[in-house]
Amino acid sequence: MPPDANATEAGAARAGGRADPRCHALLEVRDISLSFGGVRALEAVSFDVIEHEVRAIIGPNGAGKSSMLNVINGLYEPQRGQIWLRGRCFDRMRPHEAARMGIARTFQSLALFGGMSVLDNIMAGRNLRMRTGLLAQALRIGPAEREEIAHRRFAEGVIDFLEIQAHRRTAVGQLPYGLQKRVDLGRALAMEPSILLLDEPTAGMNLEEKQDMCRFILSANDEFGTTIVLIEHDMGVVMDISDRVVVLDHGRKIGDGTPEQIRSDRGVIDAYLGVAHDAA
Amino acid sequence: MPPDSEPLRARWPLIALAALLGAGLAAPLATGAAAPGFYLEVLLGGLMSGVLYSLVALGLVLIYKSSGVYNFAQGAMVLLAALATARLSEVMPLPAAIGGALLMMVGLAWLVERLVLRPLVNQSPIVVFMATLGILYFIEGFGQLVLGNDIYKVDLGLPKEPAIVAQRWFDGGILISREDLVAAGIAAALVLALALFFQRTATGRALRAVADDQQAAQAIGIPLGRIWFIVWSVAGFVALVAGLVWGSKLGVQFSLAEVALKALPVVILGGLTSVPGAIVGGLIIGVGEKMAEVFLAPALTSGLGVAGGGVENWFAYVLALLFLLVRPEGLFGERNIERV
Amino acid sequence: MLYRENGQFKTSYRADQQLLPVVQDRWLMLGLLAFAYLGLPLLASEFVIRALIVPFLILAIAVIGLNILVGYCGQISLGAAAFMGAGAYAAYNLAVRLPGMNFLIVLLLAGLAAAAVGVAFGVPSLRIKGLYLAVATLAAQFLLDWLFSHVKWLTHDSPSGSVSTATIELFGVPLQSPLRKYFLVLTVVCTLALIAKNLVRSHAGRAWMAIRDMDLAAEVIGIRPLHAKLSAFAVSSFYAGVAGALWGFVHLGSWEPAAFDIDLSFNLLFMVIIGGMGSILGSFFGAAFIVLLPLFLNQAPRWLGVSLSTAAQSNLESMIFGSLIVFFLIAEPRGLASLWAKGRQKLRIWPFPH
Amino acid sequence: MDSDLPRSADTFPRLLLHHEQVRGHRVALREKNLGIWRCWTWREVAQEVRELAAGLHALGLERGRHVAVVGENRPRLYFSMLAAQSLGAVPVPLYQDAVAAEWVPVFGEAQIEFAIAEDQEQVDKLLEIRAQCPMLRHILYDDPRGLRRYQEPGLVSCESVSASGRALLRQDCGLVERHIALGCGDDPAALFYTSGTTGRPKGVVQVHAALIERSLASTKMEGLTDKEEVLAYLPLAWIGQAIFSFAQALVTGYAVSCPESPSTVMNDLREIGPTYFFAPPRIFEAMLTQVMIRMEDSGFLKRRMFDHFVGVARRVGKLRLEGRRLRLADRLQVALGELLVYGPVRNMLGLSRARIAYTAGEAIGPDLFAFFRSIGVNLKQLYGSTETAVFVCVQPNGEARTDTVGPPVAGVQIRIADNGEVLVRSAGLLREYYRNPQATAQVKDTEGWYHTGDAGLLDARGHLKILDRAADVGRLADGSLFAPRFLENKLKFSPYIKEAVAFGHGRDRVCAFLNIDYEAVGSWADRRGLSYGGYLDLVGRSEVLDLVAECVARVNADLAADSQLAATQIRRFVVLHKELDPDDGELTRTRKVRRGFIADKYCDLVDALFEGRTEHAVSTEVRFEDGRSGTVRATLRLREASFFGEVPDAA
Repeated sequence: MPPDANATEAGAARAGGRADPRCHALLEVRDISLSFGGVRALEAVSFDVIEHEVRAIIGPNGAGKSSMLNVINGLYEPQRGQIWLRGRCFDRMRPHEAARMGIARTFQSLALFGGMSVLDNIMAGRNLRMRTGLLAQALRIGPAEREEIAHRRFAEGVIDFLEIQAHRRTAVGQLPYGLQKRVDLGRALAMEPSILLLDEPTAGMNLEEKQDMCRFILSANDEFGTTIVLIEHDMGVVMDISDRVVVLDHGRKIGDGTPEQIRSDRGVIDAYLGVAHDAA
Repeated sequence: MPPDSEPLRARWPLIALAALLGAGLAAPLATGAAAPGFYLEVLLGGLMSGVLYSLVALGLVLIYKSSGVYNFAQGAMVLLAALATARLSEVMPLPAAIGGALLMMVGLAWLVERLVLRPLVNQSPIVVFMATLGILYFIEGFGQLVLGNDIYKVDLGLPKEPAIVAQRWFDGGILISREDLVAAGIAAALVLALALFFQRTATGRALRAVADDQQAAQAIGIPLGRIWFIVWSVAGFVALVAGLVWGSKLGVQFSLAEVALKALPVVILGGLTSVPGAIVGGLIIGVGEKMAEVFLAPALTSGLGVAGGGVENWFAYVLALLFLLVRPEGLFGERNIERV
Repeated sequence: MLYRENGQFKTSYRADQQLLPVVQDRWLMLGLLAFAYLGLPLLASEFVIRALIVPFLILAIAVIGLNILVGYCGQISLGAAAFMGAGAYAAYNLAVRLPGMNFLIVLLLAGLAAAAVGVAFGVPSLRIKGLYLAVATLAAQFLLDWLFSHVKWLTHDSPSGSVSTATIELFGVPLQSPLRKYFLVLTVVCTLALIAKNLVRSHAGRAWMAIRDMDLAAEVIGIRPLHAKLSAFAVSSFYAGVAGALWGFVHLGSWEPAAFDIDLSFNLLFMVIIGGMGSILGSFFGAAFIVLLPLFLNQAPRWLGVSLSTAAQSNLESMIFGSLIVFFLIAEPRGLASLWAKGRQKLRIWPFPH
Repeated sequence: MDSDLPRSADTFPRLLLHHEQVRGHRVALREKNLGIWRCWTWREVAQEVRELAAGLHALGLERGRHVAVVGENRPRLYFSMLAAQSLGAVPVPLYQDAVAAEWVPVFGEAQIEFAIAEDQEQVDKLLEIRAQCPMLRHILYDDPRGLRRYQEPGLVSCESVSASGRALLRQDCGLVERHIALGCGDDPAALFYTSGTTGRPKGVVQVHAALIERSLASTKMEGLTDKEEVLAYLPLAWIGQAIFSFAQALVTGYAVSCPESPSTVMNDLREIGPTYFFAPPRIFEAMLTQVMIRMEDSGFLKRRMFDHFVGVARRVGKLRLEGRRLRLADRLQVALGELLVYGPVRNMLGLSRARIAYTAGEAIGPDLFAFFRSIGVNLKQLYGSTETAVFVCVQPNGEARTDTVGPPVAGVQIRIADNGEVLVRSAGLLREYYRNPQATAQVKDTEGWYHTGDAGLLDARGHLKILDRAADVGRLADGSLFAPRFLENKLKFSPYIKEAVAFGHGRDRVCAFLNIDYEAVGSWADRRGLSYGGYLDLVGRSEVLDLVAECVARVNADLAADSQLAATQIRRFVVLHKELDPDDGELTRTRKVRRGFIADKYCDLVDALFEGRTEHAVSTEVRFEDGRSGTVRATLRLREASFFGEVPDAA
């Protein structure tokens, strides 16, 4: 599933970002600040994401990790700072803009479409690319059906990739938690994103499920070249699969580097890993 | 919580609303210069009927505050209470009749809590809302089946003959219905009582807690069931008062149930969670309707060649709708919030 | 029990995505259609067709429309009747002002007119949700009601404010007999039902359901709330409009502004709830149920040997409606349709429970 | 159909070309992929095979060489087998669930240079053993997922091989046909490694002619046509699957379907609804267990109805077998049952369309057999082995008794040796054990009789009755006959007992090891609100032991009814602390118990049983899927089973 370049380019054009030759990273956030009713969630946070890497964001609860993702894909609008995507600058994203520009995400607390089957959930991830008009759909004449079939084939590819063939027709509500997480990932992958934001993809999973999920994330990154930004609490997972790590604490960036560097970083250990150890 | 600087609100609806209200008041003022008395009368008349809307709206707000349920059946409850009093008063002294009616409302509250709210706990608000639609139908049917569906009278012994005041300033003075004055008084008293109830009593505080956060309230061991029962009883009481006032003014009849339909825009305007909002909203709607009826309708007729009149049927809603676009949370309501 | 699905394997997506993938269901549907077109006209009396079947079918159209809005897209509407009205008056005006226009085209245009109105009142749905949206739709209800009764132009200056229609002609064939009307309505219903089914199983439908189930996630995967909601309003009102036109021309013949008042709106909503939110089939169940219930209530007392005044009848009726609504919301939130679905599933995996 | 094939079509590649001619547009293969069933017509199959063959030729695959084929049933693997045969090479299907080490001797013995693997999993295993098997030069894979980054020498995708083949064919389109022309019926068609019940695997060389001749015989007997539907869901390495989804498909020209994934087999079975079905008893056991579990969860009335009609069916089944006419009442009952139970259950199991269903591989529990026949599945016993190209005896329609395997199929001679061993002579016999003359000599005597190693006898109607492995049939100390397999099957019919091993030869009484069926007993426990932490814990529960004791008691009661077997009732049993597992060598790859092996491995547990001790501590090495190994320790409770005095035949 190579990301559909022209779709994302077109998206960028539509979103009307300003070009910037200086910016090389695929995605870069520059001193983003965000606050809710006086509560500071993010304070001048900056980091970049390079094409094809797995970038982890870690930090204790309430460090502003989820808020960061929400800023990146436009659910929140930061008060200050910009988001640079493919060298174009945005003061804020709009969720569906972000989607059009190839940013997909999964949610910490499941946000599947409970009333729909696994297949439909994943097909919904294709909606972005489905263009036939109402009338054509209503009559289900040629183009509409052809389009439906083409995207069905793609969705089936995702289902096959995630090894959930046996549950194709089940309503997502009836699936065990671990599988629902997989479907959530599947819906995101169905968008053929160039950047995939994962909000605690392995939260609440048992060891086996975690291993599966990591496998899927890595091979998504590997086979489709999807760039991945993930929030994760399980340090084992983070250290295993991420190329570079950003550490947030109370809305500030307190560390940034390879897993090794992070593991040895004094400040990080005090602020976070220490906490984690206590917790563990 | 959404960030402070959420997408800039389109300001035009606000301006439009301001313009509309301005026109609504200014145009009459022009005429008012000629006959200020008449203008004031209309204004007062509006305020008075507004008070009655407020009475119904109060019940709505109570229930919404404590259970997040918009009770579409409030109007039916008003009708039921009034009917009960009217029919009972035929066979027993008024106070007893009122007591009986009150008992009935409490019984109703109990049934609703048992048969509707409890089974529907944790359902989406819209589902419960539709359920209250069901309750509305049920009560209407039941009330009229058991208590009859003619027009009945309740006589609270309110002074019927109007008073003429302020002759000193206006020739011919201004006509005021004493009845309405009393009604306004009652409304004021009721609001005061409720305010006290909420602020002072333990139950009241519990209610506020529930209103703020149901889960939390449950966690600290506030029995939701009991709370709802109480709230619906109180709402029933408010409905009774409203029913009596309206009943004595217009006679007890089916049309009372329609009042609820007016109460909806009222609370939207005032804010679903605010008692004062209910009052203010009621007054605005009341006045607005009267104004529209008196000044807008003729304008429409002359302007568009539309048979004016009946404007009050939709005015409240269109006003509320316009208002929604500017301030969905209403004048006094808290904004409801989404978290990702 | 009656299902034998061995050997019904699909070798193409087209086959896999067809409307009724299971052979037995296809036969059932064929049987149903055959009965509707051949059996019923022979069996049912003119009265039954005129007084029951035709209104049931017309309402079914409106309910399908409302279901698309409420059941599929999750946008509550208490103004469905008003949009029916819009269709009806649009059709009336077309008929009187452009005589001789093909009735099917009239229907189409009526639907489009209603759709336009619907979209206009759907715009607020972009900023407000749930109960607040209900207010918007109620506003539509009351405002339109008022327009119907007060704007002379709409009623072609009829003094009483009520309008009456001439007999419909279709391709030169006058549709006077209930039977002919029945065939017209039946055909329209089938077509629109099929179209609705197609819509809800293609990406428009998925967008609606996504918005209904989890609007934030929907936006995140690139579904535009604007498009999704407004298209739902448009389609929904289109159906309402067509239904309205049929209701006026075929069922009522002549009507007063009150014909499309809020009670009808509520009834339509009840049909959706009882029939099953988010189910086209359910729309038919709901409509049938609410059309038949009064009839039943008329008969029931007689069987019990009790006689009731008409007033008592109607009161009893609304009591039962009320209770049923609450009952369904509690016991079977997805309505009769889900009962049917469960039954069917049981038959498919019989004798096993799961 | 045309079972009268042209003389010339005496090898599988030629059969392929034949079908390409006569039914080129009919479907030959199906695979559920991406949610729908992809189809290959005979013409397309032939083309795929040509290209792959040409590609293999280009890689240097030569006549008589061996090609390993490992993986689930995938069309590509079938293509590759045909491709290899086209070049005169010999495919060696291997069990895809085996641990790599088990393959090493095979690769060494058969000098395998080419291996064709399904996916990354198999490729990894092949690469793992490459060090020990230097001659393994080329590894082809079907599914490229996860293999992009692999840089191993000689690792290529079937896709690319076919591509190069295509290129080659453009210059020389007749290439493959020429090679096919070189072959003849006496060439080896495939090398099947039998996971013999004892000792190291032996490679059975089967020639084209043998397989074709046997397939043809059965096709004629059953009147199979090219309209049959077959689901290929068992390991290709097993002769059974090879016959039904390869040899016989190529002889008869029917369509073979490959399931989407192992996890969806039951569903795919339901979709395809094969007309010609084949399974070893354990599959039928699994099916029955499924039925029983689900019925237990269903409502009281349904359960009653189910039991009633199954009862009716069994009764009527007996009457039918005895050729009696049915009373009208029974007819009606059966009709009703067909509507309410038999039909639906068949549909749920995917057997609605099954004209013929075979059970083979080992004796089937009589009750199990009876059940499937009673719900209207034409289940028949089939006797045969890898060495005999399966078809030795088949029960004719309407003569399916539980205690026989039917008369010899056309073209088979049967003799019972003095020691009771069954001897077979037919055109379907193996040529030899590959590079193992003395083993060959052991089983194939100078007159060409094959010694099956099964003890049996021919009954009055000429039906063969198999008692047990000739080696295993023993006698208790008191001289009464002891047929362990027979007892084990009886035990295993209980939905709660998965495996059983009976001991008693030369002893004074019979004792047994049992494995519970985790799924069945698990849900049984759940229904009773019995909490348990995993297999070991469950096994330890006295409630569970009681449950098992009941099952054993029921078996004993049955045995008591038969004077010859009464003595062999199970007196004592133990529920093992771990499931018997091929990976630990306790079962064969076809899941037959290795009684001897187990007896040695657990000798002290056996002694404990016979010495009448009530507890015994064990600790066993186990190997997990991923190859890691660990030890399981437990203290097992040994239980007495209720014994029944002989019941007078009057009863």
